[in-house]
Amino acid sequence: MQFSLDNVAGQLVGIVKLEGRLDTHNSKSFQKNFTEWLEKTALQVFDCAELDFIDSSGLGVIVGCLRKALEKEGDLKLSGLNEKVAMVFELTQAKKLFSIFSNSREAVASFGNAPDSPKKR
Amino acid sequence: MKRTMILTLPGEIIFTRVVSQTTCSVAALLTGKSLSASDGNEFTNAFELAISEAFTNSVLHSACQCEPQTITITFTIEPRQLTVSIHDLNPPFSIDTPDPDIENYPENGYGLLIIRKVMDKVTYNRENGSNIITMSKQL
Amino acid sequence: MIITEISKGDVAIIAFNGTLDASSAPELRKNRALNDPLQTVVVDLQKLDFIDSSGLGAIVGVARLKDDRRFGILLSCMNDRVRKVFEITNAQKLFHIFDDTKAAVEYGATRQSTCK
Amino acid sequence: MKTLLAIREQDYAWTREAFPSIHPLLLPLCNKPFIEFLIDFAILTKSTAIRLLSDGQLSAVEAWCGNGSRWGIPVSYGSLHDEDCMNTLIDKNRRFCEKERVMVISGFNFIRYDKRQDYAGMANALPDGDWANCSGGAITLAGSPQHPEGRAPEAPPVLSLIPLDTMASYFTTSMETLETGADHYVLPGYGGEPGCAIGRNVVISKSVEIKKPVSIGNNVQLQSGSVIGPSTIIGSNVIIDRASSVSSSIILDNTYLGEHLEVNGRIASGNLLTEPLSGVSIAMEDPHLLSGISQNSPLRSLPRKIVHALAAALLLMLLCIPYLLLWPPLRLTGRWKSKALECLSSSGKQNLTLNIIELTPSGGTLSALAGALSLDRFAMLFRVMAGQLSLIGSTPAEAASNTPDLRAGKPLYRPGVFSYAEAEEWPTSGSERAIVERFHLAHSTALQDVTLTLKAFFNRLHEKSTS
Repeated sequence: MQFSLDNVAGQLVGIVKLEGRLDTHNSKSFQKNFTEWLEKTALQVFDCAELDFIDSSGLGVIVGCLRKALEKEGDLKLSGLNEKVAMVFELTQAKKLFSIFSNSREAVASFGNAPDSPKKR
Repeated sequence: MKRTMILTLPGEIIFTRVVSQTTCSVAALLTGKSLSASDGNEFTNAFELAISEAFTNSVLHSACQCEPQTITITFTIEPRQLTVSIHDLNPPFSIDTPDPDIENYPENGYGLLIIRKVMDKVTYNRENGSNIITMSKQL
Repeated sequence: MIITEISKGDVAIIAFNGTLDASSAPELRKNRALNDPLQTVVVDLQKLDFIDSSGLGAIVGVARLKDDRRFGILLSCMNDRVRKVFEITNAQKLFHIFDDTKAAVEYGATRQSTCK
Repeated sequence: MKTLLAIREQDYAWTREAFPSIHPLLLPLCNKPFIEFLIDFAILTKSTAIRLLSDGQLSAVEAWCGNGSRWGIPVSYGSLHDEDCMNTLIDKNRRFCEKERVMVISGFNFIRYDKRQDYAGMANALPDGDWANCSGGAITLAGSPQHPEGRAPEAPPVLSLIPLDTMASYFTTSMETLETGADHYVLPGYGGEPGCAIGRNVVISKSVEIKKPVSIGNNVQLQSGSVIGPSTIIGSNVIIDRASSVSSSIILDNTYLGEHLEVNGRIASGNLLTEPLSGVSIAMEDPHLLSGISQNSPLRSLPRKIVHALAAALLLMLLCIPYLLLWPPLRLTGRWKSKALECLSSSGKQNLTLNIIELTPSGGTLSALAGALSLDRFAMLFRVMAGQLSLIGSTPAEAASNTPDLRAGKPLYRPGVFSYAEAEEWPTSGSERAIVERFHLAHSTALQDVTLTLKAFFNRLHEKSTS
């Protein structure tokens, strides 16, 4: 899981690159890292291009990260979901909570234009 | 109610037919159909075939062909299920044999495959020097 | 089990009658037509009412010795019980099976002319 | 006219891995097995007999179709080889064909026809050759037409073949059958209004919404707030849990769909959810996944083991007196036999040996009373206290049994002294039991478990004392 920062129209955006699996074993440690990264900026993008598998606890963690980002008046956007991961989001209707982009560049750029309306819970 | 019946006989190939037709009649007790072995009843046919295989294996694999050893067959008759077990004093063997590779015309190895396919459950265990293969099928 | 010779010629016909299991399987070895590698034989199974793995093994064994394995032995008039044993063991992939003996003989004859 | 169905194994090989537990020829299209559509079509052409030819194993199909008495047409079975051409096929079934006109339906294809049109006249009038064909096979006529003077109907009846060669073609064909099915084909199920066929023993909770066209099988439970349809096919032994929505999808037999889930354009079979066009599939076994992400009320996390252990202790105290009174006489007279059984544990790591007590049923009032009070499970209650078993859960699965979905470590398996199926008066045989157990495992809280245990206890009491 690498973390990097980017600057879009004067706003700092955090980009987290997820790799391999996010499941019961590593979801707790991921959550801890995320709270640190959130200190730097409340605007986050999860680049899931390399994420091959996610189970429900992984999904629960990502929804938790969104909630934390929203509490800090920020947002969490996702990009590059493969078909299997997308199916899990669709099945559990979690897809409705996130704005999802095909690649991380678009997701980061989207923070540049008009401020997003707050996501419906 | 549960009834048991025990058949003890010498392990000789000429008894194969005796054993399979007896089993067929016992199976017919459950189905209540006519005793004739050739009626299309799938339940009795399955037992007639499975017991013929198991008995033949027991006879052919006996340690010494010198004088035939006795084979004991126990029938456990329940309203909806028949269980048949065969005890013999042969050396141990495994029932998870691979299916015969049909392409090169194998002459044997079909027996256990047939038993596994026509019976619901087949188990093998070894108790004080004797093999016990148990097969059961539900009506 | 009784083996009866119905007819000789390019394609011989023999019939099995009764049960084919471990006790009757050795009789197949005694039949001249079955064991002649060059003779095509149609086996009429109409009156065979029981077969187990030893019987099946004997038939497969005889077919194996034929010069032309896939067409040396043709089977006809199998009843459902016998067919199920062939099906369970996939042995039906090894034989051409007909529901009419005459059709099997004609098929055997055409095979003879083409493959001689 | 006679019909030969010649379907080779490699024609339907893809279904073996996509739907491992169903014989390809019995794969349901809408709510009817594939083979029945072919039988119906043969009857439409006034065939007097059908023979199904295969190069593989037909035992499952033979068990389903039998001798065809259900449709009033004799059905028989035969074998065929890869290299058999049309003439050889007919030669091999000469006695069956009896010099009559023969229709050979070859390949694993769906026949698109309309039961209201006349196919018999056409079948007899057409010359030999293909009546219809597609990449996967054909409907071929052989043997000179019987009454050449029989007029073919002016407008030839609609007839086409769709190859069922991929998951996508299976999905689109099923959907089309559902939408046009009612008038084109003979479909089972009570169709109160068009586009809505419902089977037997279907429980629909009050706030369920059903949008036509929909087809629902037998033994189905639609829990409150679920939305079914449009264009949805649900098989038999299926539970759709609360607030889940299913649209333009197929839910095959023996499937449990959890809460708050959205299934759109998918095929769900057992634990697998598949996207038909791409073939991508995910396992739906994860309990949280099944209960949706927005549903994590604190009550659920009450330590289940403690509640189960307390309830087990209570039951032990209640039953110890009858146990001490009844056990010795039964044991001495040999009517109390115990048999060791190797079962999978919920963690799946090391197996669990339980000794299952067998009371001889004809053992008179004493053993009937012992059975009624579930004394045969008395000893197992100690296992609950030790945390090895839960008080109520799944029926312990034999370690030797190779039932795939109970493999070690599967979250939806928790062996119990009593089983949820016993609490529910639900059929306690194989797949039906698994469905209701999976439903409760993913669903019931520790406190609900206690009430379900009492229900199971009294069901056994009632069942044992009346039988």
